[in-house]
Amino acid sequence: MPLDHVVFWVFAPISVGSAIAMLFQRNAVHAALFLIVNFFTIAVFYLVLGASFLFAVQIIVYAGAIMVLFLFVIMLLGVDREETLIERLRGQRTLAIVLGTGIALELFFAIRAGVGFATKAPANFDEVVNEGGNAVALSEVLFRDYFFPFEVTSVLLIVAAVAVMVLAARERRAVTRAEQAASPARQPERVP
Amino acid sequence: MRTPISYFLVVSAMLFAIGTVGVLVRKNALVVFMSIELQLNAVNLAFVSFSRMHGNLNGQVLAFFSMVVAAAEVVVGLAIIVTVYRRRRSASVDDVSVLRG
Amino acid sequence: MLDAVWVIPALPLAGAVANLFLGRRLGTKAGWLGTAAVGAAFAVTVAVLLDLLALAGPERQHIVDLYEWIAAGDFRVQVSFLVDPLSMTMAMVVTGVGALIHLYAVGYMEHDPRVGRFFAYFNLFVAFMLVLVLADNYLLLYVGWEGVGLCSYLLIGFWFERPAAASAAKKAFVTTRIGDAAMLLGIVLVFVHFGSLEFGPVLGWGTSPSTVTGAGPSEGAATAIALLLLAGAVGKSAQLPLHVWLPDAMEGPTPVSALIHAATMVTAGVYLVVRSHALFEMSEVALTAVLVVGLLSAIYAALASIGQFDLKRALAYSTMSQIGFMFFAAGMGFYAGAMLLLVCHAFYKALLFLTSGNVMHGLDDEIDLRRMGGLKADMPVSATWFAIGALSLAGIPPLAGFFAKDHIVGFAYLSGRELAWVLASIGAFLSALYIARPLFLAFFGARRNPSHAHEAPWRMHAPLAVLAAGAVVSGLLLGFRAEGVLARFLEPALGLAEPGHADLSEAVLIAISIVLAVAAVGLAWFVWASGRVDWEAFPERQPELAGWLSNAFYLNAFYAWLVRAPGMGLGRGLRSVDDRIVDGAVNEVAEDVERASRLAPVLQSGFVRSYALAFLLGAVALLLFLGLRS
Amino acid sequence: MPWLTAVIFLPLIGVPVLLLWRGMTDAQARWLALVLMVADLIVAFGVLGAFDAALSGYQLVEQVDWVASVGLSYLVGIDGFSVWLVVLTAFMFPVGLIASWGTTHRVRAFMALSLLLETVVIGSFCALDLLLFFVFFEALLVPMFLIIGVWGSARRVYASLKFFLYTMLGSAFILVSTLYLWFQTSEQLGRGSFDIRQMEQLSLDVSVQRWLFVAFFVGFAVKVPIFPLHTWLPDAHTEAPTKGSIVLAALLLKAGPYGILRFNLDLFPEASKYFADAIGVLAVIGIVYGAVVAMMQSDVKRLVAYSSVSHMGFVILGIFTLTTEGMSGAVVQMVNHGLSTGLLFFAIGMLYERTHTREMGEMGGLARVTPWIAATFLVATLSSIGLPGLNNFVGEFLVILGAFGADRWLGALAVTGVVLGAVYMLWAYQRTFQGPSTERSRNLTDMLPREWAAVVPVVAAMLVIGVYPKVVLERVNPTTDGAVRWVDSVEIDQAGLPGGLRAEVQPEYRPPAGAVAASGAEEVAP
Amino acid sequence: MIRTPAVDVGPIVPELILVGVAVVVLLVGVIARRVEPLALLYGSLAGVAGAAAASITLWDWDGAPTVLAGTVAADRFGVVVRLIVLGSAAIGLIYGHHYFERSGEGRPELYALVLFATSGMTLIAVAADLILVFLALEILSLALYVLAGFSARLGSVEAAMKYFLLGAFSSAFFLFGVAMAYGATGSTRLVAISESLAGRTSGLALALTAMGLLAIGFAFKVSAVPFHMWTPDVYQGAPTAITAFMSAGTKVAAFAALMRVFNVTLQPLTWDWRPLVWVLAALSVIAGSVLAIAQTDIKRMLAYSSIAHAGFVLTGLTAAGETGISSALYYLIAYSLTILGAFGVVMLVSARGERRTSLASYTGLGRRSPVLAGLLTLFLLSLAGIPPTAGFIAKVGVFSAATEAGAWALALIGVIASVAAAFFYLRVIVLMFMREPEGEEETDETLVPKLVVGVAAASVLVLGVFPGLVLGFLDQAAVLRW
Repeated sequence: MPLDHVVFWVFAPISVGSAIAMLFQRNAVHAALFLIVNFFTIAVFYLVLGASFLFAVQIIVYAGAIMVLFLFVIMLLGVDREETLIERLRGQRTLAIVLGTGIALELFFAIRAGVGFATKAPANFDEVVNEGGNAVALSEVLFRDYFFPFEVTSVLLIVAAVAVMVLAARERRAVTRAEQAASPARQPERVP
Repeated sequence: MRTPISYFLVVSAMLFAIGTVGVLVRKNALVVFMSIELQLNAVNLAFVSFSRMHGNLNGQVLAFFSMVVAAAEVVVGLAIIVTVYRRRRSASVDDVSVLRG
Repeated sequence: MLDAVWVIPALPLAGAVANLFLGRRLGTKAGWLGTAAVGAAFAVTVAVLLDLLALAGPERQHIVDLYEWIAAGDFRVQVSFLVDPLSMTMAMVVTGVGALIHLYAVGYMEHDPRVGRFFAYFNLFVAFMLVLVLADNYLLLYVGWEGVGLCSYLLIGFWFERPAAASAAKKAFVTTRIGDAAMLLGIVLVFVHFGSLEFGPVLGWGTSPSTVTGAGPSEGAATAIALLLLAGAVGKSAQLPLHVWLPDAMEGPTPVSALIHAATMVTAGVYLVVRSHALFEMSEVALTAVLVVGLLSAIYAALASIGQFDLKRALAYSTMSQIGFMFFAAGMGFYAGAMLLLVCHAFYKALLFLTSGNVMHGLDDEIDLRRMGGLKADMPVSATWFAIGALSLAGIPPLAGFFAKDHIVGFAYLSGRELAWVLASIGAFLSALYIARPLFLAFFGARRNPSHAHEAPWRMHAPLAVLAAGAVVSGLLLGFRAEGVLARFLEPALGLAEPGHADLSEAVLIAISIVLAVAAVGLAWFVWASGRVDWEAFPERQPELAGWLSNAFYLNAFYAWLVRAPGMGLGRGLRSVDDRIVDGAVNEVAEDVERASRLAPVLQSGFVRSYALAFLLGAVALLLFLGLRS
Repeated sequence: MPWLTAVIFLPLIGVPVLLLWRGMTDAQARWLALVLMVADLIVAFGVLGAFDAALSGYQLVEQVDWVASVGLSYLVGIDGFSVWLVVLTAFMFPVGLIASWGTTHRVRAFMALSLLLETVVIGSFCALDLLLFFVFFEALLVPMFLIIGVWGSARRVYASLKFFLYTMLGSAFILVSTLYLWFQTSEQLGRGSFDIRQMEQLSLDVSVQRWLFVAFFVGFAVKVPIFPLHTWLPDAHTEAPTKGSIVLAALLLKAGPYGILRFNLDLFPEASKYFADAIGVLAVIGIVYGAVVAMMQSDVKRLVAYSSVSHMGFVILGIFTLTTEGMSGAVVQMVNHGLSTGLLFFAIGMLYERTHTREMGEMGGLARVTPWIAATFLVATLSSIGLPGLNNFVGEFLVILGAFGADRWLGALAVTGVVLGAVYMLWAYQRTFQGPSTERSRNLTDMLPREWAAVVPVVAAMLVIGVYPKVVLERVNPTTDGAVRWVDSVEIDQAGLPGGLRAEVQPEYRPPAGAVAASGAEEVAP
Repeated sequence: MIRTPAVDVGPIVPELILVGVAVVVLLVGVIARRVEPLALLYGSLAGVAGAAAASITLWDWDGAPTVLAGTVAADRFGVVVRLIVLGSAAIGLIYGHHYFERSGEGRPELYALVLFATSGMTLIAVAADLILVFLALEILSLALYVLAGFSARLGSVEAAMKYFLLGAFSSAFFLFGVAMAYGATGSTRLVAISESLAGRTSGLALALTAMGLLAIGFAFKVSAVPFHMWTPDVYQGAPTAITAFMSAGTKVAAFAALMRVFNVTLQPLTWDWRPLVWVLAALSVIAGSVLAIAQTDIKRMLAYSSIAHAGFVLTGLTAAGETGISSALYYLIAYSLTILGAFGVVMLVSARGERRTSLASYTGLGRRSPVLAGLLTLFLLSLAGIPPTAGFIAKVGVFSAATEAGAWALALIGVIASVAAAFFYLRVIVLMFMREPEGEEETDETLVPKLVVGVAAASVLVLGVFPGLVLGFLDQAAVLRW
């Protein structure tokens, strides 16, 4: 039994399980923790697939920064508030699950038809593609083929920053002024 | 490695589906948002798997981009959620429904 | 001069226009203006007639084309007038009698505030009537035909404040319209079959370039055409079964009744039949129909007339009866006889109506025979006029009516129609009876009206005198014998009707009819004037019979029952269909759309997660669709 | 001299002035509008003068590329079908304006809309480019909608919306078919075009042709309106202000039959022939139905509205007799109906201004108080019941003649409409003007000078057409001859015949060659 | 050592200008706190103008069809779309300035964010690489999320949140689509993908899935049924000025990307995506037209109508290739002008804080403010597609394109639906002119925005009467170079 098989069969269940488990957590903190677990497993997959750089990024950026940010906000909004799992919208859950499985199946069949379960990846990935190390090779591609998108991401980040500035640093008075200006959302009336 | 690529793809598909379900069933905006993050990660996994399949690194680059996007989205998203929370004292997506019809 | 024939209708038309717009200012002078117009028309007619007589018999036919009226495809119709003995005869009657009645009306209407309008309409009527009789094609004839209908409508409803008058007017128009519609169809058929509407090509004298089917119509087609035209004639001439409007038409001023509903318009039907005799002769059925209609109407109307106590209604039915005789004659192919009766009838019936106008005048609009009587004391002159008219109608020789009617009745026998002859004789007897009745009721016997009647002014007697003269002599002059002056004059247009031979000699026939007439008058005197019969109690004693007579056998009520209720029902039905179903469907669709739009609040619940659900639903469906394609 | 452009756009000049010049007084607005309309009438007579009666083809054609890339062009021209409608439009608009002279509510806007309306109406009668026509045809809705909706009476909003949506729904089909035809032109003739002279050249599959015919027909049928698509009409007529009613009755209703004449017959001759009988039946139903329902109305405007349904039935019947007589009759009848119904609404408007009611029950005896109004109404009535000597008779007679040629029974049934017409119109006259006067109908003023000014020309026109219809007919006949021969030139495709409609469509009675040649129709598309 | 490719920035100068100006405005605004907002507005407008000028110069670009390592396409299509977007941006800026100065919530970031969003929109129009499409999409989305929540009103915030959650959700799908496309072909360059798909008969499963997922992403952005649910809420909740901007800009941008992706990348799959578009179009047209009838808030009503209009554009796109594209482009121009104008009027009528956006508040507007009422009428008629407005020509265009593509049934559906739609447009007109105003409510009669609306109205008319002015350019723009 080759190693990658073992790795896959060990981590795949964990990955999926943690994802599912996340759905059933009444407490947001727990959900976040399960998500982190899931991210770790994905990182492992990256490693198996020969994306060592992304493995690192996944752990540092995702599991690290992003999830911490999440947890921070959760704290901000109050750790102990437990979400009621009673569904107010009729049929929402069943439909959600049905459709969820539906999309899963559709993707599954697409993969089966498009890729098939026989195809093995080219063996010499690390030697040929990742020659000189994954990071270097990656940067090659990134700065040759995708340098413009890379530049564009900068704009994206600025926008994000500005967005946060706007949303977070909104002065109270603006809020209050907008308050008394605010109108009732809609008043029904008869029109011809 | 001998694990067929499609295994990973299937996993990513499952994660994606789970993410969608999460968006649909969870009321806490934060958890909903986490589910979306889960979807994005599923996509990333798909990217990486495909890149392995095609034997070029574009896929990994794309995954990298999507991480950037995810990060940016997280920042904005959390900010919005916080704003809503400030106004409503609740992070439940069901509580915000002034607009309807 | 012949080419100036168009002047004849033009003059009264001008008078009409003048009166219409200047009527207010002219006041009573309007009457004179109108009379002058018609008088002038009469003068011109005479002139034209003289020119016509100047021609030799066969050439007595002159067509005056004015201009092309309607033309589309290969349909062409001219505005053209025809001068021939027949049209001239009619024109003479119309203008002559018309002028007299106008003159009478001057006095009769002088106190009416709308005298101007009255004479406008009155002139207009004459104009249209002249168009009718002078027209050289069916469509132009139809113009006159409808025109006189319109004027009759206007004049019957002249006192429109009276609901009765208004309704009567409408009834008259609509009823005749039914006939007219049929007639229009007939005209269309004529064109379809002859490719022309001019009398020439259609009636077989002369030819027209635009004839499509030289062969002429089949028997069936001819029958159809003839019957349709007959329907028109029947409507206009108040024959069975379209007669119901005539009695009501008496709501109009008396001169109107005299001119339109006695002397001229109602005889237009006769004119039409006589004019298109060639068409009718193409089909046995049609001629017989004419005959039957005429005979039945004659007898029916005679009986009805006996039942009336309203003087004018009685006269109206008598008119109908007389015209019945004319149709009868025409139906036998005895056109000259019909025309003779038409002319004479114009005289004495106009005379009778106008005299009754005098009576009404005298008794301030009293019209009920039961409240007259013994009037000869108060208004001797009028009494004389009425007597002359009545006796003439009754057929007492040597008055006009005698000759006219006698020829017809006799012709029935001589042409071997015994049954018809018997019936006609009965009709003759009855007519003598019904016309003698008002004479005695009104002027003889006990006076039943307290108020003293006053005689009419001379101005109103002058025309009566002339008419009376006509009523006396016209028969002698024009129709002493069946092939009399008029007959021979009309020959080019109508040909001569030669009666077959029969076992009874003419003398006997004459004797019979004289006896009948005298007997009838005598009977009338006995019943209504001798005072020995309590005729006023008759209705009590014989309610049914009296009812049948006075209500003209309830035909009117029958029509009402037949038409009004179902018509109204249909109308209401369709209206509700229109509102509920046709329009309902439209509104229904609109409402359905709006109802559908009410889904919006349901779908747009405002919950993000249901939005996401919809999103996912779409996504899954979409991917499924594609998955199935691949 | 670009006659048509002039006659179309002359009224438009006033619109910006009226809309933008705030300080304008009502009187000025009225006079400005009137002057422009009268000027336009003069131009219209110029058009009449420039029109060559002998020709059957399009005349005074003007063509300017509008959107060259799709073959859309500003292409106007007239023939016997449209020339009189143009004149009629220019003629009836001033009349309508005078009818609503007394309006005091937003006069500037009213006048502006009226002028705009005149432009689009005339435009739709002149357009030879299918899309251009559609533009006018559709644009016509807006001003009418506003006129009804803003200046109308009680239920005006409902009426105006119904009018707009109903008609728009109808034209929806026209639009799609138009686009299909355009596509066909680009397929068959190489470059797409909306020019109907191009579209005539198309060779369309029989079934397609029939479908398109139906689509166009439905679109126009709503506008005519043909039973059972008529129910917007009574509401619109009734609620509209007098001017609105006049324009609606006299002109807008003509857009429908005109469209049928111009497009259905021209583009789908085979289908026209194929459907002729069915439509004839529909028309006759409309004639009788409209008359009967009219009889039951107590609101005089509604009554006239339904009478329009009946009369337009005659027009449609005439068209689909596919005989020169019938078609010419139909065209004349369009003009006649415009005049007589216009005059009727004018008279009713005069009454409404005075009595403030449309209920005949509340009027009565008016002939005593206002004899001249009564006379006006009576003349209009007589005209509309087809009294010979007045205009309508000419048209009706020709239509019946043609109908007889096509199918006896249709003709016979159509005639019943004449009788019924007499019944309801005279009854209306009686209820309104005769009998004892009611308290509403006391001391009213009779016709005013301005009203005289409007009535006299109309009556004169009616008399002229009635007595000397040649004026109209001789300009119409060549075109109708052309159209009839064009439709005759194709044979009905028996193969594609589903059951139901009777097989033989050839009318029994046809104009002989001589007659047609006489009225020389040169230009007939192959 | 990395071999960097030739960097030819020419074709992205407009974006560079936009971003640059945005940054400058941002810094100025943030650093110099007391800066006059009007100055910022002028600055931003100048930037937009510059970008417009730059893109016009690109009309005659004769360089390589794609630059920057094939991630950016330089063609006339891009130029036209850019111009439309920039036009909307300019109007949006003016509206925004006016709106937020009026409500006292004005902040320098506003201009920066609008400019960033604009840059995203313009970039998406020229993006020749799926990931770039995605990034641009995210840029404009993030900016718009914030702009939607720019006002502190509850509705505004809620709109932001709904928009954000669903937007993120949809972009996940879109991204998966990118992944699938990459999986199917091993590249994300539009051209490369289509080349590798061309002639391929089997193994299209991934490609089809990719197409589906991408379609979903776009459908969400253009708010086509059933991915439209966010639209009414967001349009209603967002500050009217922003609503105007995004209703025009986003649609244009998203449609531009959609056209490029479907007509270039998925061109080999045309026969598969045609029916897809057909269905989406039909659904959107019907649902949008019908559901709008029940609305009582004009912003919501316009939102639904914008859904219907998305359907109409899709109708045009059923005709693959040039006819479809040019008709769609014309429709987008007409639509943007009209909807911007309409929302402009709504903004002016609704006064401070969106107090009067209910239809009821339009009663008798024709009396209170004839000019605004008249303008709104014109826009509504254009939306209803009544000649002689641009809306009419636009509808004719898309319908004829559809008919040409054999989708005449769709055209029929569209035409009939537009009758239903006409009903609610007319209803507003009825309210404005056929009802008397109850109570004197003042309307915002500020000159500048009114002027802008007037210009929009004028161009709606001009384009309606002389569509030839632009059609020629559009036909050239419809040719996608690759």
